[in-house]
Amino acid sequence: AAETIKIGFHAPLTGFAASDGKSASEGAKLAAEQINAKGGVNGKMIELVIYDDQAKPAQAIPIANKLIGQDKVAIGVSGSYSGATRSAAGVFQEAKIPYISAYAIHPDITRAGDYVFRTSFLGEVQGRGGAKLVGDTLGKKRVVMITLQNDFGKSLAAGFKSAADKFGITITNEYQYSMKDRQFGSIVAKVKSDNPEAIYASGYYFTAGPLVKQLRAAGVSVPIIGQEGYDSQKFIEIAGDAAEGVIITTSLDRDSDVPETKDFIAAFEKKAGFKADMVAASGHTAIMVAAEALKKANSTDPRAIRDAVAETDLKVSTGTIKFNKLGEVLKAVQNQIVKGGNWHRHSVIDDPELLAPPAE
Amino acid sequence: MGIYEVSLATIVLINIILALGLNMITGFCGQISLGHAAFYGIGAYCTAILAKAGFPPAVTLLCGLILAGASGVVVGLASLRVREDFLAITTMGVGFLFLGIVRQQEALGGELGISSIPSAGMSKIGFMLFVLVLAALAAAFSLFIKRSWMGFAFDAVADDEDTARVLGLDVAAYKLSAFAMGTAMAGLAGGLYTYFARFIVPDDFGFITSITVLSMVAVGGIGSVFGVMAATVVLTLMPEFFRFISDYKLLVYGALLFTVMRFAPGGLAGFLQTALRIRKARGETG
Amino acid sequence: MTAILKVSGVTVRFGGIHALDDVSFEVTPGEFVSMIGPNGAGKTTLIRAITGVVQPQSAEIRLSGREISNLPTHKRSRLGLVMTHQIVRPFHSMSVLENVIFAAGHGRIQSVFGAMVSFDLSRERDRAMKLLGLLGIAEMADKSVRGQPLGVIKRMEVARALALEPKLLLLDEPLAGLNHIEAARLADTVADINRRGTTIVMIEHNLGEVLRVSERLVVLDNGRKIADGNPNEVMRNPAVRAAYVGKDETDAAA
Amino acid sequence: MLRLDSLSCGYGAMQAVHGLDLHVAKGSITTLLGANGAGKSSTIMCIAGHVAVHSGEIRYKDRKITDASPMQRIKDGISVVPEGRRLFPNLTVKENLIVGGYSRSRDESNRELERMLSIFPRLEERLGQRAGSLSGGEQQMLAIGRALMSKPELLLVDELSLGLMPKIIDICYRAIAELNKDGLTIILVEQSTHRALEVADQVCVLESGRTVWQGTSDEAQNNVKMIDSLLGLREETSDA
Amino acid sequence: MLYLELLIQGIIYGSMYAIIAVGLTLVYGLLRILHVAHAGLFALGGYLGLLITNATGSLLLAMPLAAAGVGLVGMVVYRLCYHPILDRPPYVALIASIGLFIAMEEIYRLVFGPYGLTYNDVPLQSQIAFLGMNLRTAELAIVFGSVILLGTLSYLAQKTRIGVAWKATVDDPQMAASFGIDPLKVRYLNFFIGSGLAAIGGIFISLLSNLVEPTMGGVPSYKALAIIVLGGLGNVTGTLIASLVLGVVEAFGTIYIGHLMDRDAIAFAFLILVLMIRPQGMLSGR
Ligand SMILES: Nc1ncnc2c1ncn2[C@@H]1O[C@H](COP(=O)(O)OP(=O)(O)OP(=O)(O)O)[C@@H](O)[C@H]1O
Ligand SMILES: Nc1ncnc2c1ncn2[C@@H]1O[C@H](COP(=O)(O)OP(=O)(O)OP(=O)(O)O)[C@@H](O)[C@H]1O
Ligand SMILES: [Mg+2]
Ligand SMILES: [Mg+2]
Repeated sequence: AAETIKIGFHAPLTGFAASDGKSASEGAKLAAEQINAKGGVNGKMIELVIYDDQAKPAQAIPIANKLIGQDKVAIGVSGSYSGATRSAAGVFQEAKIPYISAYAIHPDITRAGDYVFRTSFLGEVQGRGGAKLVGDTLGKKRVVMITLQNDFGKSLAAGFKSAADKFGITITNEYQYSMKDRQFGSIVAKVKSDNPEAIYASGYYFTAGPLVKQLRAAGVSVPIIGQEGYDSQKFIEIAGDAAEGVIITTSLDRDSDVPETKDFIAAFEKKAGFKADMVAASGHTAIMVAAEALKKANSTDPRAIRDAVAETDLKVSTGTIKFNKLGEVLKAVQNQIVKGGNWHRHSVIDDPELLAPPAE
Repeated sequence: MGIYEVSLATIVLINIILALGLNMITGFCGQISLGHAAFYGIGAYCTAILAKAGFPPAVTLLCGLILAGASGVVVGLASLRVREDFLAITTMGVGFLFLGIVRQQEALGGELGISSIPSAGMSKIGFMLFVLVLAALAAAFSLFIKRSWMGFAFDAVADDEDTARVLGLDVAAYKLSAFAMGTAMAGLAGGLYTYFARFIVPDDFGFITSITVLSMVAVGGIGSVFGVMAATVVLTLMPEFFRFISDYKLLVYGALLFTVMRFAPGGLAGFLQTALRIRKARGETG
Repeated sequence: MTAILKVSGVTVRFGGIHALDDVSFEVTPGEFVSMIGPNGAGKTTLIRAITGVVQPQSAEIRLSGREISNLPTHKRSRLGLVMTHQIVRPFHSMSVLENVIFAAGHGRIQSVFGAMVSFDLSRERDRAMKLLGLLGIAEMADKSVRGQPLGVIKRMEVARALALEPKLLLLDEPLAGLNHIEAARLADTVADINRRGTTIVMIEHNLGEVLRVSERLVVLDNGRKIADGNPNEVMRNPAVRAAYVGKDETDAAA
Repeated sequence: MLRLDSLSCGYGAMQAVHGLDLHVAKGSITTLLGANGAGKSSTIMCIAGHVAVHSGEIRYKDRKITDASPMQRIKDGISVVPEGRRLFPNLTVKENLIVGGYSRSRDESNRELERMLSIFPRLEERLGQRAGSLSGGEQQMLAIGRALMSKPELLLVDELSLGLMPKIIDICYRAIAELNKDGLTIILVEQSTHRALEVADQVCVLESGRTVWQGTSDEAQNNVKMIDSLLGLREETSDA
Repeated sequence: MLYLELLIQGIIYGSMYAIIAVGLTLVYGLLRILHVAHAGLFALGGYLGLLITNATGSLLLAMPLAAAGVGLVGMVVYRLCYHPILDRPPYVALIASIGLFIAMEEIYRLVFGPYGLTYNDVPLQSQIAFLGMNLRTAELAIVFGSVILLGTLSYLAQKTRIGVAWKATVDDPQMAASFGIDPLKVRYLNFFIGSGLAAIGGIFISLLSNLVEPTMGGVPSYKALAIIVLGGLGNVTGTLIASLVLGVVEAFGTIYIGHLMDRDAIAFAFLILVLMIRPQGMLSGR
């Protein structure tokens, strides 16, 4: 076979996060196919080396070492959650191989060093976006938070709280639930008695679907604001009619006119057989960015590739990717709303100051 | 050895210390524990915090070991009150409680864990050798205990603690020492893991980890030091062997765990013993 | 002479059942006391209370003058107060010999740290073998306890108790499950042990052997002591005969 | 009624009984004697279907039952008081008795229950107590009562008088004699030789899993010395 | 008002727990196996119930069909997995069971996909006003369904000869056989009923969340163990009470001390507390 360039990719293909792992890797594979169909990178085909990390930090370390030491990948991409991504980031940084995180939200990931980048929002940034959406766009001031107890939920909550004042929001109460919960009866009962103007609830589609369904069933009718964790057709399937009107902050705009986004949404559904979600788009984006950097660097030197990644300026399905000094991306937040059983554009938050990621 | 192999070897050795700790409690003394990961976690968090405060590895590891051992004694007190399956579930509860509390402690990094932990000041290979020495010590210590009168007393407690008591054994003291020694080893393993990963989150020390360690002990053959070590090597590396079948990896792992218990319930040690006995019997008749 | 064991006011209740009701008795050093009484009279419960396996509602128990009712079982055992089980409780995972060796090593396992640093068990092995020989089960020494006939395990229990070098040995129906020849032998062995200085309290329904070897008889009925004294006198007590004795032994005792 | 033809049985590779021949007539009482470990209990449990037959045959009412399950055997009328009693410790006294009569209809079982309680009034006082917490003797009474609940035709009793006080032993022997008069066939393992010889029609002495003496109880009464020396055998070898 | 509402939510949680845990109690009581794979059967119940409902449009048909199907699978699990290792120490079966559970989850993922399935049209969602609250029919169905099923079961266990036969088999299967009880039949029946209950639990839960996922057994896998221990291990009534109490504790706990520890930790803190006071569980079974 012709010589290939290897891109390392790890995602939770089994275990509790397997669904996100599947979306991310399908997105990544689609990107690789599209690139190879166009002749690859500088005449070489790219090859994805995909490993399952079960979203476990302890598993991600040997995987990162294997990708670097045995598979000799040119660049690594994480399609996994923050824990696994953080531990792998350390290994890549130490080996000085560039590494891109597709959708993990933990702030420390890029702080591992100058070889680590992220093509998605930080949790805190998105939380701030959420605050603007609630307080400014929707004009709701008395808010109850329902926070998912993991790094994703916690950093969203921190971001939301930090910007709440700025938009005149008072947080009347905050409840926490864990990743495994699907039954929210008691939280729902309490929220009902709190009688807020809006609910800011973090979660993934598999927790948010039941949560929203149960809130609505109990007669809570105020706006519910979510984030990219909701961003999946599955959320609408689970919550059914209750999903109508739910608004989220995310990075994939379903009604986009941008060709990259439109192409991706169509191509993904064709390839995978189900509708694209944010995670899939993120996996796709990260591979696109990696491939573009490999093309520009046109070298096997990790340093050159790193520099090429740092200089990225690429239009992809989730927007235009440009990195700051720390390796964080700066882009607009897409607000989507459920209407008629599908995600549609609600509004866009493009406030560079509010959305500025940390630079060190 | 490439970096991949070194990292695997290190994690295997850490797990050996961890599993030998549980073997002390469950294998030797017969007190089933489903919460071993909590002590692993206590050692890890203690080490991480001290290391970030600037203490050298010798100090941090020792503190982790002592803190875990002391907590082990506290949980051991529960073993004086509840027995067998009640104890199994109580220790499981201790695991969940530890995790639940750590998750909500911002001082311990909460859900985000602790990162940027300083290195142990050794090269990767150097660190592996360091862990190797400690693992060898742990194994030697286990063998030493097993052969001593203490091991004999543990056997008696594991078999029938009421009778042991009637025969003049201070059962409580022995149970507590088993917990203290076993959890201290877990604490040491946790500290080593901290220096290895240099980033820890609560989930590293969850129920799954406890179960994994217990299966190392059970697959190895409860109480058998060499069996447990062999099983630890196999079970730690198994996910790596099966990487190529990504999608089926966990299925194969689960099925294998089941199969070993189903067809070789004495674990590897029991399996080897049976095999040897058959060979011996054959030798005698032949 | 001061009593080696002085029990007063032992009361044990299980829910509504009064198993023991204010029982008192004394044992002087070197004595061989047998305890009899109808089934369910509370004999087993009494020695379990003495060794601390059962928690009495009230009791005063003195061993050589020292109050021990607040000590845990293992401490009482170390003071020389040892019992065997009516329903056998061997360590199933060990051989017959190991069961006894373990008891013989009671000195080594007293402190956890002592136990950690001692390895040698040849002395204990010798003693254990001697005891098994004494009880006539030396040839079973290396067999696993599992599957041993009841008679062997019963004697193993006695050997194990002796290995603890008791001052006062409480035996719960040691002769049950032995045929009359074996029973006679074991009774002789026990009497012999007694002659060498160990005080013995033996619960037994085998009246023939009881009357043959013991010096004193205590009778419990319905949780109360109803007689205490010289065996032949006790057996003539009508209350005892009414509660306990069948037609055969009536003749035998008469 | 029951025939054992060169029966060998044991546990795994270990053989406990070697080529035992025994004929038990209907309505008779047979006593098995022997030193510790002679194989008495093993024989009993083998007839009850709990010990694996290695070779030989068990015939009951002229049918081969060598391979029948314990469930089958109790339906055919074989009931057992096992060594160590083997009560259901967490069941109450009453429940233990109900299990004893499980192979009979509910009405029959209730009738038997009344009868048992009249034989052992002590059990009536303890009906609701956990069997495991009964005293040793009470447990023995329950074990006997439980076995009789199924109205057996052949009763296997391992150590009838174990742990019982003399008075109750009398009651038990009287009950046994009465049942025997009503046609119950009994195989008895007993340690107290002279009690056993009194009631038995036939005596069989075992040693290391083999029959070493067999005869009627009258013959046995006349050979007490010889039987005693057989019973002591194990002791002598071990003393040597 | 709020308290009443929380109490009712607690009872709903409790009923769900009860129906899963009672099934597990049956298995545990009989075999002393910590049958973790029960949670795998629970998930299978969810899948079958949902698939049949989607195919036929009738939940009423799906319930018994799924229960019977899963019941049969339960019997197969017993025969293939537990029957051969019954005489082994309990941890052997525990590890085998965990292996089996992992494998089951993976099979669901591979067969039904990782994203989970939803109802075409979720049944029993109509609202019922009750003391000023909006309850869904499904929530009431859960409470009443559990009461009826468990009441029947509890009657069977305590008042009938079958119940006595069951308890006798628990204590000593060999002797039970000697009195005409077929232990194998009792065990099959037990696994059938227990697994059937698990299946119904799986369907109930899916009605509230409209989601059946491969990992949905995760929570019951350990929480059900905690409940049966709380209830006194092997005690059906105790399990019922423990389920309800734990449901209520969680309902209030998540609201009022949720910032201190998560739901699991609350449950287990409660468990440890109870066990330290009553080492034999709330109602002791043995
Ligand atoms: N844990 C318990 N719970 C309830 N009752 C009990 C318990 N232990 C013993 N008993 C009752 O207490 C009484 C005394 O029992 P104990 O075992 O002391 O009798 P014993 O004199 O040794 O009789 P035996 O000669 O039959 O062995 C019995 O009636 C028994 O049923
Ligand atoms: N479960 C078992 N496993 C292995 N061997 C056994 C088992 N039960 C009994 N044996 C062996 O079988 C032989 C016969 O034992 P058995 O119990 O039949 O003797 P017994 O005549 O009833 O003795 P005892 O008078 O002590 O009750 C003994 O050597 C014993 O060690
Ligand atoms: Mg007694
Ligand atoms: Mg016997």
